[in-house]
Amino acid sequence: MFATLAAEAVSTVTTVTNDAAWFLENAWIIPLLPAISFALILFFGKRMPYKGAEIGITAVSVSFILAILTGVAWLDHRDHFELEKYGEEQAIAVSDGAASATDTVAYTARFVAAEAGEGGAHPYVAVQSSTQWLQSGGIEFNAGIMVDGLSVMMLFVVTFISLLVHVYSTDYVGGDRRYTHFFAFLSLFTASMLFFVLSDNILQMIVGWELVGVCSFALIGHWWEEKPNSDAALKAFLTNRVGDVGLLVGMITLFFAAGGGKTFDTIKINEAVVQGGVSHTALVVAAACLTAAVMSKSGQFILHTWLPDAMAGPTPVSALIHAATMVVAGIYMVARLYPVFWEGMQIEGSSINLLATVGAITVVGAGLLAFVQDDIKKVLAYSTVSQLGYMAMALGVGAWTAAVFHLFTHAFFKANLFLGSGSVAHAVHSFDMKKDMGGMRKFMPKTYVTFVIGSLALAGVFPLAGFWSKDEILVNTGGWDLLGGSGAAPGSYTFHFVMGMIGAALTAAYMTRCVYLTFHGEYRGGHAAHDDHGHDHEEDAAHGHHGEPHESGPRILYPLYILSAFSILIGFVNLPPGFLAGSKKDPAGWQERFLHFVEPAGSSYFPAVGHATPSWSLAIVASLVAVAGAGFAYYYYFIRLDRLSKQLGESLVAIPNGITTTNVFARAGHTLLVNKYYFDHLYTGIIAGFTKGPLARAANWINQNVIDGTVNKAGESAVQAGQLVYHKIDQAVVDGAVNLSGRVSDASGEELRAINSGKVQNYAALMFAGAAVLAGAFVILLAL
Amino acid sequence: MTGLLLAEFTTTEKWVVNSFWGVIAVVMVYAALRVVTTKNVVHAALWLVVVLAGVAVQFLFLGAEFVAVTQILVYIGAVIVLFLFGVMLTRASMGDDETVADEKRAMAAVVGVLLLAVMAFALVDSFDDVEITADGPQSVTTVSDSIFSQYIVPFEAVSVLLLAALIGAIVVARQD
Amino acid sequence: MDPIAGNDWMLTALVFAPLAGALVMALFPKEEEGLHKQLALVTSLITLGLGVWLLVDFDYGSAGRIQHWLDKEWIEVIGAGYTIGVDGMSLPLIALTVLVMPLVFVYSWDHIPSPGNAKAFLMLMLILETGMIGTFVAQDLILFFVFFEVVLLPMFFMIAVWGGEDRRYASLKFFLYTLFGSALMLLGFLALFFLSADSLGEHTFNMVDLTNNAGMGIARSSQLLIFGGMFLGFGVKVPMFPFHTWLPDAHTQAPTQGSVILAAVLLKLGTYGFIRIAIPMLPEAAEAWAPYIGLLAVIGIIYGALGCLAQTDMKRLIAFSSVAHMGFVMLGIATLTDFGINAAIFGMVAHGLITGMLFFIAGSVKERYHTLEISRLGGMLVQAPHLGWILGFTAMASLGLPGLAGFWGEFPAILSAYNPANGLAEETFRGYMVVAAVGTVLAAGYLLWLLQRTAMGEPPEEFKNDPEITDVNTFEWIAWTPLLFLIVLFGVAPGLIFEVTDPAVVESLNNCLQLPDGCDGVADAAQAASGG
Amino acid sequence: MLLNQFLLLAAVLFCIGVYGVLVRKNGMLVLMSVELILNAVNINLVAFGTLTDDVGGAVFALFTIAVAAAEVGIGLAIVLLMYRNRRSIDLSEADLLKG
Repeated sequence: MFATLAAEAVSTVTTVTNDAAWFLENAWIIPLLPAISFALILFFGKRMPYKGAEIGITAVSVSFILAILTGVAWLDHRDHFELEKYGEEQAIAVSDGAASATDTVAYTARFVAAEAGEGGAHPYVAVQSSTQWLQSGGIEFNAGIMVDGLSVMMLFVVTFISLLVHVYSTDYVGGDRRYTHFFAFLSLFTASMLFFVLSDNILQMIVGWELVGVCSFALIGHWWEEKPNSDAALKAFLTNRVGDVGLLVGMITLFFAAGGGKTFDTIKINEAVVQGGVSHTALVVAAACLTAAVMSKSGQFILHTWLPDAMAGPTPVSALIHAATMVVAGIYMVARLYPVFWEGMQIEGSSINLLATVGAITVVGAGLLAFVQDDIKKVLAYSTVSQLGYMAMALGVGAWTAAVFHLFTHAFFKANLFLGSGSVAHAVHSFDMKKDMGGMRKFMPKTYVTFVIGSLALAGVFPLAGFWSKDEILVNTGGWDLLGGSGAAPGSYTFHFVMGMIGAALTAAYMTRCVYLTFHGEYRGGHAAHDDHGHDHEEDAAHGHHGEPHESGPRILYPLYILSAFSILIGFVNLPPGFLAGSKKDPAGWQERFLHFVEPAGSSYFPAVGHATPSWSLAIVASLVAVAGAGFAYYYYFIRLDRLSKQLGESLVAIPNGITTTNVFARAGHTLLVNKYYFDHLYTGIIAGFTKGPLARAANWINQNVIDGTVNKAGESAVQAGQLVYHKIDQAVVDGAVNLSGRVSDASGEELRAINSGKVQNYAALMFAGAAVLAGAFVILLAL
Repeated sequence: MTGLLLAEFTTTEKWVVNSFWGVIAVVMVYAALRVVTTKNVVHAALWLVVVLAGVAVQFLFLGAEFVAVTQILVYIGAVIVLFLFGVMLTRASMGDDETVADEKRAMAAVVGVLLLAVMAFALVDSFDDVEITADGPQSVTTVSDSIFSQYIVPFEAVSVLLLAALIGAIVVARQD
Repeated sequence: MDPIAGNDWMLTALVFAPLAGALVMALFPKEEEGLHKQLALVTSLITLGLGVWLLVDFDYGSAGRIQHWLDKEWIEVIGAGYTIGVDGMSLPLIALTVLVMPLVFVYSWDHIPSPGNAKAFLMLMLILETGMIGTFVAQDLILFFVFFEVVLLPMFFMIAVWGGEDRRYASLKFFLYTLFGSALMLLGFLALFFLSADSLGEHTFNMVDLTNNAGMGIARSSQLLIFGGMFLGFGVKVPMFPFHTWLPDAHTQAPTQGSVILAAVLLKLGTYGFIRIAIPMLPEAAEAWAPYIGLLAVIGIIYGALGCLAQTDMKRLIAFSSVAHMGFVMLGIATLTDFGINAAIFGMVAHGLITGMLFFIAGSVKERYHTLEISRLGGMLVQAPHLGWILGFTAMASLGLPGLAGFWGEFPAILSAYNPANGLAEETFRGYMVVAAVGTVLAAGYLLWLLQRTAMGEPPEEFKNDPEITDVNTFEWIAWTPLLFLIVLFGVAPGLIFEVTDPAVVESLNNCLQLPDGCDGVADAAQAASGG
Repeated sequence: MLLNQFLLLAAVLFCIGVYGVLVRKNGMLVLMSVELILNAVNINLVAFGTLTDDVGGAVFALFTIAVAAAEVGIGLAIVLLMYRNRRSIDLSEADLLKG
């Protein structure tokens, strides 16, 4: 049903705008609109009836519509590609259709063959239009846009979620003093993200990359009155800047090494790399540096510390920037410059590489950390870091489509979760699950439903989006066929496969914990008045409803509904082949649509990426693992703790929760004494708690002290070095030398003063003596 | 008449002239030393008279009798008288003017001797055997011709200078 | 290429208009401050008008050739001619000077520093303007040197009379330090004058001939010495790493207007000297010196950044930040590639606009809070939101945010460091490139730390409800909007400057630097060939 | 007669004059020593004049005498003034120009 509807939509639209190419060439309007809205809001926002929000929303919605039209135009372009319409020079990446059908990659060949069935395979051609930006020292810098499957997908995601977040924020940020300011920067962010997504050369990527960083700085620090917020904003920006060093160096290496040297153009660089014209060392250096940039921007393990702190910003910001769009910029960049990583990291055929390993570690590390958090947004933040780890791992193991598809689905359900948590926090005025939430199911049933859908999608339960994308990644790690699965993935990354599986289990577990603590048990937040570190917007407190929290307004709920619908349905966009074998009428009809439209398979600027054949056995095992994780957490929380808290009569918070406190020996001793009965509970705590408790806290400790510590220490040591250098070297040595010369001349001046004694005779004597000596010298010299 | 007297000088034997010159020289040097060392200011002035007279005689030896006469007239006549007036007016330490501290004198003496040595060496080195013959006194006419022909400008300048000095002295020394 | 003779008087008018204005002001008594301010502003506006006319009249097609060429007798006996001309390299800098000065005069409408006496203060600034434009326009070494020194005196008096607490020390140090440098520079000029006589046929100070001669006929060893002298002279002015200690003192003690002019234009005299005199005239020595200049530049970047992190005074922090920025400019110059030097010139203009703006803000903060102690400041965004946001905007521009002018000064410099001129060692310059990239992080560090401590957070008790903390007033708006607009304009369309400077830079570098293996031994070979 | 005789004599007188200037504290005596120096110079002038048979030497000597006279006049006036202001003409006290 859905497929036919989409097909009609495609045909009707293309007939209407027969020249679909117009959308592809003029996609640059999409980023321009929010940029203009930013300027308008900045100058006229205050005076508008809705204080600037309406400018923002109209701009983003128009961009959204344009994005859809560009998407449709791309679908048409991809399927009915006519060479003459685009002319030779534009069709840069025309390939002869039949992909390099190496027999080993049976799957791709089969697919292409099926494709051929529809009147000749259609080459994948990116539409690029660029103008000269500046020319310096004989080097051309041009700025332009490049529209292909990847950018169209990103356009859709960014504009869609930005629109929802705009609507959501009108209610959420309602009474805030800097309401207009917030919307101005939201538009600027959307504009710079779209600018980044559409850029056709790496210089533009750098520009977009940093602009997005600045907007996140401004939005995280929205309530900059409190120091922790501005600290978080500063930390976010500085960590991104650290990554930017890698970005700069990487891009410069590419600029000189690739594309016959001296070109920023992405397609030329990729083609040069694919044709093998670039020196391997340059590629390794570039890939390593760009991975560093990814690690900082997409919160991979070593430089991820800023992402949880970035939760200090308003929730819509977290939803838009730190879940759906900005953090995936790193992943997008890797996807865009995939040949560089494909060659640089020798993804094909090897079993380990930097990008994949970093991704894998992040998956498990962040998963564990999510367990220990009390703040609902921090849990979601760590889960985002973990999912980004998935995407990075997918890219690392060669599963390009799986990573991009996971990025696509993740954006929806993670945004859904964040907005859901925002709606709960909005009602309770705090983000602390332990103290102020619990039992919200009764007060906010709608948010509860959407939140559960989001969690299930994230955990990867069967019909929902998460299942399809995560499963795709796990298959493509190639680890499964070693354990008896089937299908040849590019590399055999068993270690990453195992980490992926653990990650899946952890995700399910901590999401269940989060759902329980927030929505189940009894409401702990009676005393809603005190919200210690919650963001108390002045006006908001005014109309604060102290009694029972109630469901949020429509402007918050409708985005949640839409996102939940997407979380459910979006998975079907990329069904693995053979899944809908049933419908004879359209055997290949609705399979691999995402792969077909997005992956530039067979184009000249994309390496021949193998696809593992999705295997049923893996799908079942993966979901079983997820269900096990969820079940275990469910058992622990929903049954043990629930009954315990009912039995003991206090709310969950009062009783010392076995997981997070038993391992602090001092308190453990105390609790043990208080209620002997508690003892057997401790056993289950030890068995269940061990894997979650100390490991997570150790990870957290490492994370907070070791990594975060080093980051802070680096900052402090820089300051100390600054003090040392400034006081010791600058003032004492360099400046000292200068002052010394001043003092020396002054002192010698002092001695000479005595000669000027005022007595005339002395002068006469000196004069004559001088004359005598001179005459003498003169005479002697003459005599010689 | 003096021209004749001087002409007489030149023709007598060389050694007589030299010995006579030597006496004059010694007297002059002694007088000069006395000028600079005597305690009494008036004595110093008088010794100065002796030196100036000696110089006049030297001029005669050199045949410039007009200069000698001017020397006696102007220098001894006017300058010494002025000095005496000065001494009288200042009624300063007539008798007890002693010189500056000893080590200063030693230093000054050293400077003087050093200067003398250098000059003597230079003179001896370059003019050791130059003969000088006062072959006839320069008559006043040649001197006056040259003054009013070649050196007319300096002559006028000196006249102006003297006038200025005159007025200056009056202005400086005025009582009010 | 041979210069194009334009109408004779325009360039001279441009140079001496401010001086004429100053003389006219001298006629009026000190009391009518209002009249003096108007006169000063009108003079600078006339100069701006002439400057704009020069921009319009400039033949962009042949930006490489020197235009409005004028070669008159000046000091016949030493062969120094009154030769002036403009080309792609000096045009942006003249435009910057001619633009900044009226803004400074508008700003000083109600911001005359402590001892008052507006007449002398404004006249000094006008003389300063003449000196600056003269330096950029001079095409004769002696004329260049004269204007180079003329600039020194008014700035010395501005710091010494209208400065902060220990202004005497600062002004004296500034004066002596720069004088010491320029003395050595003069030695360099004279050596050049004498040594390039045999290959040029006659002694000349004319820059065009000396550039065309490009150091031929001068032995490599003496070229190195001459370049060393010039390096010291210009290095002190830039300021390069070891010679920078005068800058923080001068800036902290100088009045706001003094700091703005010092930062916006005076620092550029040094770098302009490098690209106009030192490198084109002594390419072989430049190539030998380049790695060391690069090293000092890179140290300057890190050292400046570390200096900033250690500062407690806002103005001193900005001063150290301009040491870091000029480090980037010098790195661009050290690569000796046309791409690098284009980046350097752009960096100069961008730094002029941005740091000029920062000093304006620092001046206004001092005006309101009467202190620049960062620890005592705070909550500016609450009390004076516009001032706070402008500080935020300029800090972003200063740390090199793309889309603003700062980025196009730093990024191309780092990019050009990747492959320097043919004769230079690529590995060392790539090392410099990485360190410079790290420098950008430190830059972000100290600027945002400053922004957080001064603009964000709650206003401290001391200034909680202090009526004096007003937001930006009209004069400040008039003075600042052109700068802010230009920062954005050059950020979005950097081509405006690159197109103008590119031909001129290519022209100045087409000497032995373009040979495949650089200039090593070129002078000696030529010497051997001609000398025999 | 040898030219050197006169020149040596002049030199001796000159040095004694210098010694006198350096040593004497009394203003008058210093002036006298200056006179000595001038006379020494005159001897030289006339000596060389006669050596070269050029009357210039003598003429110049005359001019020197004139100048010397003027100089003594002024010198004495100054000494008188000093005496009137300070009651003493001891040069060592007059060190107002002390650096």
